[in-house]
Amino acid sequence: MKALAKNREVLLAVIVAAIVLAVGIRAPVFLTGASLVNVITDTCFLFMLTLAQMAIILTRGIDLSLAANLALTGMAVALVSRAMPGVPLGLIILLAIVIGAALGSVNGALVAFVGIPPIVVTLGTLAIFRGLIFLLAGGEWLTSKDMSEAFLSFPHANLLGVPSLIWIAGLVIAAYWILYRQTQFGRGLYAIGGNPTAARYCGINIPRQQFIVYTIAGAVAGLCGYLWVARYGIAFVDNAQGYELTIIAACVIGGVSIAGGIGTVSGALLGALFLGVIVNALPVINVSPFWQMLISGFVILAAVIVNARSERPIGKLILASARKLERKA
Amino acid sequence: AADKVRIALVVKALGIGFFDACRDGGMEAAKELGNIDLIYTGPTKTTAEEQIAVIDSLIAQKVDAIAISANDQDALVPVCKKAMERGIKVISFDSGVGKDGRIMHLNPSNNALIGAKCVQMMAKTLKNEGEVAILSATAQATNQNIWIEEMKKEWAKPEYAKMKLVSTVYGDDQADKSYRETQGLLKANPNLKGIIAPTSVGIVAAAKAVVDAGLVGKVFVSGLGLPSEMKGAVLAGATDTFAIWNPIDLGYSAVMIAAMIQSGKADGKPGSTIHVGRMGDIKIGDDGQAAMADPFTFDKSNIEQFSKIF
Amino acid sequence: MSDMQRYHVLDRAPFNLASYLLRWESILVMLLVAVIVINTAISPYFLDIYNLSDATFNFSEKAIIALAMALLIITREIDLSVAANIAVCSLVMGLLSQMGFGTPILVFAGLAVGATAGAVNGALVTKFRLPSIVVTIGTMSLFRGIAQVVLGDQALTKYPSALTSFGQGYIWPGVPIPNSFAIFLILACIFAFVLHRTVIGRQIFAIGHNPTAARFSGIKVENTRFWLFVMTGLMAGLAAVLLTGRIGSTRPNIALGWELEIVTMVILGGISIAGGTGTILGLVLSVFILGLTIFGLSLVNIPGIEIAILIGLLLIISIAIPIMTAKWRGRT
Amino acid sequence: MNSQLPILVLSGVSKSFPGVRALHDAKLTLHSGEVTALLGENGAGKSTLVKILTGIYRPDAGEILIDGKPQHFNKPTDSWGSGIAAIHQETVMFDELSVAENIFMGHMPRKKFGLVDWSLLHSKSAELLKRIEAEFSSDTILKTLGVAQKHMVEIARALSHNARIIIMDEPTAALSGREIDDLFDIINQLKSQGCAIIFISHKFDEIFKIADRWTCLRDGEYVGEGAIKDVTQAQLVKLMVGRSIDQVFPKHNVSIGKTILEVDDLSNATEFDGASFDLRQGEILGFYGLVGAGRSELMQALFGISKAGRGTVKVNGNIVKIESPSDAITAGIAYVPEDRQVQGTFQPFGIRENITLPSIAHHAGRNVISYSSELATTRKFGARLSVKASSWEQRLNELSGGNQQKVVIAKWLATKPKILILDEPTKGIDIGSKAAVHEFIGELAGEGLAIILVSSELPEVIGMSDSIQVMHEGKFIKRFSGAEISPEAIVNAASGGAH
Ligand SMILES: Nc1ncnc2c1ncn2[C@@H]1O[C@H](COP(=O)(O)OP(=O)(O)OP(=O)(O)O)[C@@H](O)[C@H]1O
Ligand SMILES: Nc1ncnc2c1ncn2[C@@H]1O[C@H](COP(=O)(O)OP(=O)(O)OP(=O)(O)O)[C@@H](O)[C@H]1O
Ligand SMILES: [Mg+2]
Ligand SMILES: [Mg+2]
Repeated sequence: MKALAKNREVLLAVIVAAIVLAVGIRAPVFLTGASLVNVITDTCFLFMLTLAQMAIILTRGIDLSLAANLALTGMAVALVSRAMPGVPLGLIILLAIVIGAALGSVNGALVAFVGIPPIVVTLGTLAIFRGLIFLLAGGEWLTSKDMSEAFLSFPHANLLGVPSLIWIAGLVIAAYWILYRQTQFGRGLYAIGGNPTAARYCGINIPRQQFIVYTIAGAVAGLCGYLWVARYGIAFVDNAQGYELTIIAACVIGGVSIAGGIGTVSGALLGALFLGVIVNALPVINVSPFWQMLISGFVILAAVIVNARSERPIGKLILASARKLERKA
Repeated sequence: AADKVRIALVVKALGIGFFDACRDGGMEAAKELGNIDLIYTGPTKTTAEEQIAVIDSLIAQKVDAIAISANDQDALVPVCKKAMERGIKVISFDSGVGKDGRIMHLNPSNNALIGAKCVQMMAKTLKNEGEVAILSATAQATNQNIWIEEMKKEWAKPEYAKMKLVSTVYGDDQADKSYRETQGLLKANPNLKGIIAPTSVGIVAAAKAVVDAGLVGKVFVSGLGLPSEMKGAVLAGATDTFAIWNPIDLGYSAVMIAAMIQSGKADGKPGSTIHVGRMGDIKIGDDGQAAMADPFTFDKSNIEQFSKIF
Repeated sequence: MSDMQRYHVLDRAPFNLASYLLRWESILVMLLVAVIVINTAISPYFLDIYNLSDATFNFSEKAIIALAMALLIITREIDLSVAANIAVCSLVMGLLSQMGFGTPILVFAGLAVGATAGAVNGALVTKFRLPSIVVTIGTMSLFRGIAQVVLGDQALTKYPSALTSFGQGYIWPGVPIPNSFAIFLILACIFAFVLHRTVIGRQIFAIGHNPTAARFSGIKVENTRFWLFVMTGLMAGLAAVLLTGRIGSTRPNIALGWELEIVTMVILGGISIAGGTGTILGLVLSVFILGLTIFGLSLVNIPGIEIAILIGLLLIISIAIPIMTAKWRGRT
Repeated sequence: MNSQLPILVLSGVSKSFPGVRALHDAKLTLHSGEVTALLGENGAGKSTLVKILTGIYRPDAGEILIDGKPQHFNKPTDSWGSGIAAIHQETVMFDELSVAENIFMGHMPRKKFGLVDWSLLHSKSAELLKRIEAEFSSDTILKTLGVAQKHMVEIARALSHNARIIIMDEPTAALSGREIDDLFDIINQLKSQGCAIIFISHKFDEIFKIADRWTCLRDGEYVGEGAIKDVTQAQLVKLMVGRSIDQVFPKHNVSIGKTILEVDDLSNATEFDGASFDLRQGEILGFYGLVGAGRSELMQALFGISKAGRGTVKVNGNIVKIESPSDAITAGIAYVPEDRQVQGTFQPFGIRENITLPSIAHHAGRNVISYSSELATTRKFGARLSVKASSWEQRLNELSGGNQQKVVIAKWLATKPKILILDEPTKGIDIGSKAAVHEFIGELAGEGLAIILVSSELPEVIGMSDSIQVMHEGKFIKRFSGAEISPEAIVNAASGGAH
């Protein structure tokens, strides 16, 4: 079974590589280092948010409000930066994380302590967060002129030749990897999703873990909120509109089970990379803009179908002959 | 307040800087006229369905006049007709409603002029030579498409023979999509020299992408944008010139015209003339459309001054 | 048998007022009354039969889809592609109309395309055993993508007047009931009857409670789900017919974002996203609550996005109340 | 032995759920080195007591003393801290995780910064697995194990707490012969190490084999306790049920009719091979085998849940194509599944809706369901199986496991089948109800129903069946009938030895 999961990830990796190469053949410029770094940089948001979402999906939850949280936090820090251009960057980033976490904790509290189904909670907060952006900024758009130089330049700053956005995403990925693989808390997430009753009998404090997971996801969304606004130089109501569905699609393509309890970091990252490559490649090979949506829908479906086929359960191996065959394979 | 005249200014969607400036103009007109209650409203998404719901609620409130910038020129006709049947005076501005759905339409400027202007600005910057791409908003935006049409007409002139249109892409008025589309343009067309973005979201994102790609001075972004949002791009050098009409004036004129027609001081019939306060007289063409003013160009010399206004 | 009477079992649980009042539908009725009272208080234009009838135009099409979506959600599935489906239906209608076909053909085409698109979803979900939330995120792009590829930056606007006057019309001259609203009411009765009184309805609930046990009980689970997807598609097709007629224009972004509004209607109606519970009455109440809240608040020109905040709050709070009360009652 | 201080004393414990009094003034005393059998009918409150002892439920009243000191359990970890561990009635397992993680979930060994110490985790797990003589490694993913092996993981988990009090809530319900013996070896080992053990089971042979003492509950109340050696089964049954039950396996003399079901060479790729048998009206054919012998899989293929690759099925002499359960129902076959939670019940439905679901078409003229017809059927079958409930509308999740099982049987009888397949029909149900079920099975056979009885409980199979088919690793070993039937021969065949 383990081998099978590995296989799926290898398959996905091969598909991603194949797409990159195919695009490279049509437009060699896509294969240059700078261009690939660009693709990775652009996908950094999806990497981070996919891992955050995965933690929630593992516990049989879902967060539809991540993109709205991102947009709201982004707007909030942009407003702060405009009001007080002198605020040091570190403080801005910290503020983004705190605001994001606070918004996430609202979801967490409603899911964990009140017991409302996650999809209902986050469908509600999705609308509320988006609305708050409008109220907060009075419908205004904030653009690069409203933000300080330091605020804007950070995502583009290079450290050892690698954009800081990639560094940050790397840190978040590492942190999530440790969480998922090396902590009892992380293993507990799989337990909660796999069998909630059993998890409770094992002394896992399910509400507490749910609360924390939503809060962390909020913090990551908040961090992405700042980075997003700084990178694209604009904060407005519709920032990252519809991105919540992209995040979920990335999770599922990466093999995270919507039913909870199954998913790996590498799979989720590959799922995100897959979508990142697609959206970045289509404009490069001059695909008519009208075709882009059709193609990405098609590609999502294809990926999910391929994924599901490799996941097919085999029957119980009761016959001795069947067990022998299995061992050989 | 009951005897005040209620005029609704309906925009494509709330939360767009351009329309907020229109509202300021509308307020100015309302104040000037004295007896006007201005309702500034619009949907959350730029879709016809939502705008129809907004108009329905205005009809229910029995407002006196509506000035609308439409998300879809055809889809709004039935509801606007219904409004007119119930005695509400309907005009459109900025982005028009089909002929049967309004008394007259106020173009911010002459469409042909806008299209020509976009091409001329780019030609001037590039000295008539090089590859150019267009970054539009959504593929459905009426005015965008008309302007792109007009640009292509201007482009056909011999002096632009060496300036080539290589691609048209759509950023859907979303910052990240516009940004990514621009990145795609830059990669797919290594010899690209210019990007024309006749949309205020697109132009900002395109300029940002050019700056981030380190292509300032090699690729120039032009088009239509708000000075306040474009100040950074102009100062950074990613944009040489861009244009826009004055949205304050546009909002002012729309409300003024609506008030004139509502009070019976003008009928808005094709061929007639309307006196529009400080903007002077505006003549309505035979197609029921009028043009407010020429687009105004901005560059390093005047950006500081105008970025404080709108 | 000897111990036939070993235990005394009542036919029904004794009547309990508190649990009756705490039923979801009772809460929704109270909410609806509150909405009407508040709206009447804040706007003199609210309680006007003509205004209210016009207001129904703006939610009837969504509500029609919500009826089918409710059944789907009860069986633990969801269809996020309904709005994109409308775009494809409307597209085909528009193309046929340009070719000169008449209204009956257009209506038929709209319904057929909708059902077909639903069948695509259903087939993907049931034949490949894929989670429907992901499948329909995919087909959402696919369907709207098709509309975009065909239409590009164009719009289709030539529709026969029979279609447009149907979409914009009332059931009878002078009677302020729009066609679309009347269709919704009729369908709501049919859906309620099917769900709550018939074999198939019972089976739909059983699937939602426990799909495996349903299969073991002889219910054709995948088959039923497939047809529910088709039904949802069909309702999207019907909504497309009404909407296209109402606005007389087809663009690729038609009905953009409706899927979440429809899901909100269903959830507020007390239909559990975890499957197995809910009533059509609850859904109908929720449709009225949402429709009247939006209409009432827009009468006093509260921006749509602020109304959206309120609806978000309404959704969370109204679902939280019964959960909290149950907890509180369990504790004492 | 009883001279020493009891290790655990539980007294005056009460617990109510909305509308149900699960426990009332219950008491229980445990001593080190002893196995105490906790007895009671379905719904008597045994599992509830276990959940109170493991900190999952908080009692409404009462006191728990360990070594004479009062305890307050608010969550499972509290009770672990006091040396209590449990194997619950519901499986407490994580299919996607490794064996080691399953054993130590909730109390994994940790190193610096709270990170999991994987090497210690695996070495400790390996040690535990060795102790119970398990043959799989600690990094195996759980879902690849069979039921018996999974059960060993649960035992290992209970042992991992180094507990002095170990609770086993119906640990043998999913086990058969050899595995039960293995389990008893482990229990004896624990006893000798001074552990106190609570053993819950509805099977008296096991209780008399392993337990030292007994405590009995009826309707949530304490009704007595004592030493096993001082009582007889009949006395215990009387205490539990409040009356005496004379005959456990009523063998009716039934005239066996014509052949109704013929199965020929039914096979599939991985689960069973060459299944051929026939069944006559009024006949009860027992199926015996060790857990995982493929009996359920065969029955499910017969019922149309899964596809058989090869072979034919004839009902009344006509070949029938069974591709889905509804085909099977149409052909007159009913299947009472072994896993009632997953395959049998609709928890939020009431009893009425559960019972009438597969036969719902009978209650619907022109598709519209008639409530009164449903109610009549529900009363009839509910009463006949003596379902204990407050009303017929009571939700299934509010019934005890045994009563849920009765509802599942009732729902299949309501389809009026010609062939009834019962897969572990009395798994987890108490002696009184079991007798009722057996009596009922006998009566049904008398009415001409052909019955297949799959059971891992040897006395039940032998007691009820006219003939017994034994399976081993998916293959048919031998069909025993009449005088051939003896426990030794059957067990020998089931472990693959009778070739
Ligand atoms: N969570 C619950 N909510 C409501 N009632 C419950 C709950 N858990 C148990 N009960 C009720 O409490 C009583 C005792 O149940 P319990 O599970 O302890 O019985 P048991 O003795 O373990 O029976 P069995 O032998 O069938 O497992 C039953 O009447 C049951 O219906
Ligand atoms: N591989 C498995 N994974 C999960 N649960 C299982 C597995 N095998 C069996 N079970 C569960 O364990 C119980 C006994 O199942 P199983 O069918 O293997 O035993 P059995 O009925 O005694 O054997 P069989 O019917 O195959 O001869 C059932 O509740 C079943 O659902
Ligand atoms: Mg129990
Ligand atoms: Mg079995």
